[in-house]
Amino acid sequence: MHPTTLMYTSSLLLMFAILLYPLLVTFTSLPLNNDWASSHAKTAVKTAFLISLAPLSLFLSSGMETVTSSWTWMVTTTLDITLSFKFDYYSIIFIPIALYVTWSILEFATWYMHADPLINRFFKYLLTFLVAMLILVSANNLFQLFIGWEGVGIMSFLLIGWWHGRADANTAALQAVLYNRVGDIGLILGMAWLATNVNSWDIQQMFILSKNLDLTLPLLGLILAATGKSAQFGLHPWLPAAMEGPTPVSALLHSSTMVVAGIFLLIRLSPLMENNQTALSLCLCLGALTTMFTATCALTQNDIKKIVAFSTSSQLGLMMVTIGLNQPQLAFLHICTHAFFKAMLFLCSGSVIHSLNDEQDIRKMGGLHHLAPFTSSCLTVGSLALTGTPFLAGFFSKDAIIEALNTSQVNAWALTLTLIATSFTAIYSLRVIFFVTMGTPRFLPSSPINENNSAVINPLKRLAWGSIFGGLLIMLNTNLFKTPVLTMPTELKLAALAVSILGLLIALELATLTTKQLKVTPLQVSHHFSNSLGFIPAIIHRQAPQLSLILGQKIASQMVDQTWLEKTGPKAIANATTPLAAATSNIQQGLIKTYLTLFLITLILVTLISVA
Amino acid sequence: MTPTHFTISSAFLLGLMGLAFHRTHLLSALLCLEAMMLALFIALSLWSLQLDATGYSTAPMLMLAFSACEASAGLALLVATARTHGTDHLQNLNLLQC
Amino acid sequence: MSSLGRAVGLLRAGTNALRRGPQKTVTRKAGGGPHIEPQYRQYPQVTKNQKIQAEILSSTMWFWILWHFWHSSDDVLGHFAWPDASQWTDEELGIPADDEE
Amino acid sequence: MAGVGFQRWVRTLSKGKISGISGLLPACRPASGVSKDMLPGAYPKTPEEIAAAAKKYNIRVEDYKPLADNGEGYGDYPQLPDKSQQDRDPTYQWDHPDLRRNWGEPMHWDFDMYIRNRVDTSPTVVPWSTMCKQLFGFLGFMMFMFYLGDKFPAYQPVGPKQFPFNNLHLERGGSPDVDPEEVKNYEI
Amino acid sequence: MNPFVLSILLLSLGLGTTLTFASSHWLLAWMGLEISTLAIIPLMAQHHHPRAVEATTKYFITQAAAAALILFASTTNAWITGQWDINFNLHAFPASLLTMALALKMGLAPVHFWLPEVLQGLDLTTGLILSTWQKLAPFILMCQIMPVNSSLITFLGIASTLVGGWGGLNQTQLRKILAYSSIAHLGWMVLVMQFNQQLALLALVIYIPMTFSTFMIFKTNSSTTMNTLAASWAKTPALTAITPLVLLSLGGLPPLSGFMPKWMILQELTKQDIPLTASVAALSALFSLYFYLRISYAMTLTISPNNLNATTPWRLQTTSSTLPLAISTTISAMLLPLAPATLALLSP
Amino acid sequence: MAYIMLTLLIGMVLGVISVASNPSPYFAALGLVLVAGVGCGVLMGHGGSFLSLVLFLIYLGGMLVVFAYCAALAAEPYPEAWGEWSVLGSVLGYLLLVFGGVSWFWGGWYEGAWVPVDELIEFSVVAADSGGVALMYSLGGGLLVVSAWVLLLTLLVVLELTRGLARGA
Repeated sequence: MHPTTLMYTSSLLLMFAILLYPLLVTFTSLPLNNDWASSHAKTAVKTAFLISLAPLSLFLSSGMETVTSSWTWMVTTTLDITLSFKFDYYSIIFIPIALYVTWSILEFATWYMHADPLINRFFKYLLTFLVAMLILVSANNLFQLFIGWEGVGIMSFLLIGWWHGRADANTAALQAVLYNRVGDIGLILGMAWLATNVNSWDIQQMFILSKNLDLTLPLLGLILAATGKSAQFGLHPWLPAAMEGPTPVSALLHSSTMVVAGIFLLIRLSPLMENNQTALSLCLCLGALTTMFTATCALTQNDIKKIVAFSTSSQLGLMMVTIGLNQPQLAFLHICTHAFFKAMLFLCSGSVIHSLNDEQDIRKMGGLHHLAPFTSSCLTVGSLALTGTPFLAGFFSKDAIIEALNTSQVNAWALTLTLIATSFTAIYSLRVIFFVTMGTPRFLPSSPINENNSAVINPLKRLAWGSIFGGLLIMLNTNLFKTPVLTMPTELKLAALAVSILGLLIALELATLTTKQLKVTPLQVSHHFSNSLGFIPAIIHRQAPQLSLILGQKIASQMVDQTWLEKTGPKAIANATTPLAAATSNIQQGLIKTYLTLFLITLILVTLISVA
Repeated sequence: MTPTHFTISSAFLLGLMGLAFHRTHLLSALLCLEAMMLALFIALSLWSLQLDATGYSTAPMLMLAFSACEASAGLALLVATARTHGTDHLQNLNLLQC
Repeated sequence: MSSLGRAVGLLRAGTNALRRGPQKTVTRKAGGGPHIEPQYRQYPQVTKNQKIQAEILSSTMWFWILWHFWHSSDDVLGHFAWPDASQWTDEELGIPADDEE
Repeated sequence: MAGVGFQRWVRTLSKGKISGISGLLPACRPASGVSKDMLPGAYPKTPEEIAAAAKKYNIRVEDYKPLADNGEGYGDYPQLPDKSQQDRDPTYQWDHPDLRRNWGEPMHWDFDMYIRNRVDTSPTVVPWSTMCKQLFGFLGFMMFMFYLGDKFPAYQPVGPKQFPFNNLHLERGGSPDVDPEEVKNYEI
Repeated sequence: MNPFVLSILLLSLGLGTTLTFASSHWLLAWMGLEISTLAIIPLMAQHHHPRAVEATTKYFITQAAAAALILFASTTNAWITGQWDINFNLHAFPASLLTMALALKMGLAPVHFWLPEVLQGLDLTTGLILSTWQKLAPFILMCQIMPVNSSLITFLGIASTLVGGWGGLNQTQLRKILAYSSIAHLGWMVLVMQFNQQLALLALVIYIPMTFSTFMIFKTNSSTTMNTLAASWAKTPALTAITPLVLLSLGGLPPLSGFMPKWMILQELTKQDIPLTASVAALSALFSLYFYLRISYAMTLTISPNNLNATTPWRLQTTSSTLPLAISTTISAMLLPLAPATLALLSP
Repeated sequence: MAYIMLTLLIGMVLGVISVASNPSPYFAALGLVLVAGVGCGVLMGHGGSFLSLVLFLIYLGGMLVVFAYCAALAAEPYPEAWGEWSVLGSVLGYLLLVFGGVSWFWGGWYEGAWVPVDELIEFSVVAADSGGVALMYSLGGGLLVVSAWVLLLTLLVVLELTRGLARGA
């Protein structure tokens, strides 16, 4: 084997080993140290990040395409399943970013969760989640990807329900797991279809063998899977509900890594999709609808975490739009840049929430610019990056996406919705900055505001540098497969910036209206629609269980009880058998005459029948 | 079918029917059984006589001995029944019904 | 006698203390940094360090943005002007003059 | 006939009374388990029966409405509003404040269905019909607009598409006999 | 009973059955049957109890009638064909007569009526002999005459399995239940006998230790009704726990020995392309399973509200030997893994 | 000769009917005597003089005495003879059955043996049956032992069954 390749593979596997080591330590029967979380888990992630820089630099310097390590796992007569890792552009870029973000979040969590008696278990969950995510990212076949997929799903369930004493957290965890299972049906459908028709789960083989097949059905399954995992419209309500989990969980799972798994699946399998116009336009419309709808919902939320969650959902919609544009690399770019600033936004809100004594309502914040300057700065940086301020991280991916959208022949309404969502992004970002950092304090005077802790400052700082410089760094090291349109009319070029600035102005105007008491109450109809998340949870979450429970009751009482148990099944058998059993017993009269008479009658009948 | 064979068969079957259908006394049942055995004796004898199968002439003798044993066992049971149930009426033998 | 009793009492206390080991109240401190108690109706203590770091971060961001605007504003405003094909001359296009044979 | 009459007479006389020794004891019943009187009876038909059933369940006659008699064995059990206990007034002086129930109050037949994790019945900001109208109106509008957007896509062409072989004359179904007009994509 | 007399009687039982096994001549077979009938009569009536005497009388009359009919049928066969050989192909008419007579001797379904009542009147040991050893001779004869009227045999088998199920459903008397279980098992054997006599023999070979252990368990607990069985936990706790296994083995549940014959018989019937018969037989086994389960339930799964004088009689040493019971329960619970070996042993 | 045989056969059927038709044991025993006697005649008619002698001596002389004695044990105050309606009814029923059987086989009768009788019978010193019975003592030793064992067994059986008034009898 070539030495470069060897080093490349071995360092990546070393990274996996280092990540698994703290988990293996927990298998001992000895109780864990109190500082296992920071001494083992965080250090392991940090070391893994540093190790993963080596293959990254090798990759960038030598310009490699793909390295695949493959071991045969199991061989069935028809389908071989291998244990294969694919280290290509996507995974090589994504792994260090995921590790970097996770490192920061874990460090932050040592501060945020330090009062939790089960902090070690919490870190164990996070670490398990991370391993599952890396398996998902580096998988070269669908089976391995499915393992990672389900791993992140179950860890998400456990982590959302971390504070399981609260009914809301339980409900949120249940929602997450149920919506994700709906998506899993799609993934399993796609996998089953591919195993049946293509006879391989290996990604390259699937691409080659499926050239001449109509892939609409499996692609619909995969899109459903991505819809569930990445909270696209229809299966999105779990994402805002998942904010019931601890803030580090929201930062790690529900912004930067797990929720992008659905998009990542479509990116991985984009060669299947690029010739299927139905799937592409479905992705486009779904993404546009998602980004607009969730941005609308974010406008009127008052919970700081919910706003950030909806902004995540909106950005995921934007990534879906990009998939629909058949630009998977741009979507991946957005995943990478988004990871930095979204994780940082969540950490900032975590810091704010912690400082204000677990207060999440932005109406009860304000003035933190003076009291928590570093958090406020980071919040501003993150929001600006999210908005797509030029030359911050978000700009490089977001602007490229919107330019690509502008210059392609696309559904006009999808384009419109995306632009609206972009301007909404500016509005709610400014709203967060305005309510949290500006103005005068509106919180209770006994708040323990304190960000003077290296476990707060350092992660934020790290992510802030990433949010500022990361976009350009990644952009410079990316070779887009599709040449972007380099020339376009100025109005198209400036469209994204223009709508963002427009949104900013509108937001400022609205803020002025409210602050100066010029117009206090919003428009009721639209406010309710936006604030109640489009009434989707209210309608779906009530109607669906009621229908299914009533159906279940009907099945239980009418079909099972009254029809099966009473008329067809056990009772009927009993009713049919009892007379026969009684007859059999009643013939026994205790008289010899009976025996012999019956014997003789049978004998005569048998004789007559056999002779005749 | 010869008239002899018919007679013997009908004698046996009549005995069986008598045993089966209506019996008041256990002794009557035993008598019917004896009638059946008698018919069998005659049948066996006639078979060996007609075929002139010398070796088979033993068979009716053995059969008669066994039927005598059976009859004596039956009579002993009659005695035992009469002692336990006080009568030999078959109607009384109904302690064991379900 | 009383001294003996005292000695026994002392001994017992000592063994108890030995048996219990050093009594240490475990405080969970996450990371380092100055520890600031929660305040009530006081101005929160904002350290100089955190202020400076915040300023550095914000100013870096704005510097980055403005510096890039200055040097590569093309990225935002379009790479080059929309070409006006009618202004192009034949020489620029490499087209020989009509009369040239 | 006389026997039947006598039986009826005895039953009328002893109505509401327990025969035997326990009839002599003060009226009390075991604290555990339900007595025969508390179990659902037959489906009430006459007004008297309805009144008796309402009294049995501690409900006013005008509030009492039995569950549908569809053979599932509900008997005379009352149909109560489909609301969970949690949605009741928390400030009312309930006998069981944690359960928000009064003593002796009948429970909903499906009381275990109407809890927050199953069927949430908490009050909504706007009425149900308005919610449905707005949501489905929104969805319909979006579908319609996507259809329109698909019909009239947005595209800003820089120039007409150019293809070789005389703009793909043969590939576009042109006749090979006809010599196509020479296409020039430039103008000099 | 005098031990000399007892030994003579038991030897004669063995003599009768072995005579029947060994004979190729109908007269000798008949003699063997007569000898074993005669020899068991004093054993049945040894207690001189009215019920015992009554059972003996009933048994005697039915067996004598059946034996006479066997002899009549073989004589008729000799009149028609001139042959006394058992293995020689029979004429259809005497074959039907013989089948019915043997069915009466074994207690197959339409002519089974004597069996529950006779068994009810006996003590458990004699009942055990009656329901195992006494079945052997007619069973072997039936095997030997076998290719006879197929529909008659199938009818006998199906009727036996059904009657065995229905009859036991209503019973609380253990001996009657065992009689019906015996009827049902014989039905299974007869069903497959016309196709594969090795399987019928296998079923018999498995049936005998299962019945042996059941009778012995009941004898150890000295119980003849389900009521008294319910107190067995105080007498023989370990046996109480094992009993359900034996009973379910009788019912034919995997992975117990009793599953083996049922399984193979069903397979054979399916192979012979009579799935309807196989289904009916398999369904009728459910009835039997029901009453075995009921016994298990009453014995093991509940504690009866009986007033027990002492709850620990099991501490007292028993005088009777439990080794045969131990062996037979083991056989009746654990033989299934040896199914191939057992089949190979029985195949010629 | 044929008529005599026919009469004997008819007498045999009638005798069995008289036993089977459920009269009192007295009369049934009488019927059995009739059957046995007629059976002797039938055997004589077929040349089985020794067997008929055995039947006459053992059956009539030995067994029926015991039966008659036992009939006395189970005597009833008003014995039913064949004149009783119930008995007469069953007699008639059985007769009808026999007539039905006769008419079923009517026309299908054939006479005599269906196997050629051994031509060497004239050379025999003793009759076939007595010779055959004598064979039992030479070649049929095993059967003789079995029969003796059965008789011993029967003795024990009878003794065990009837032993002792005190045994719950």
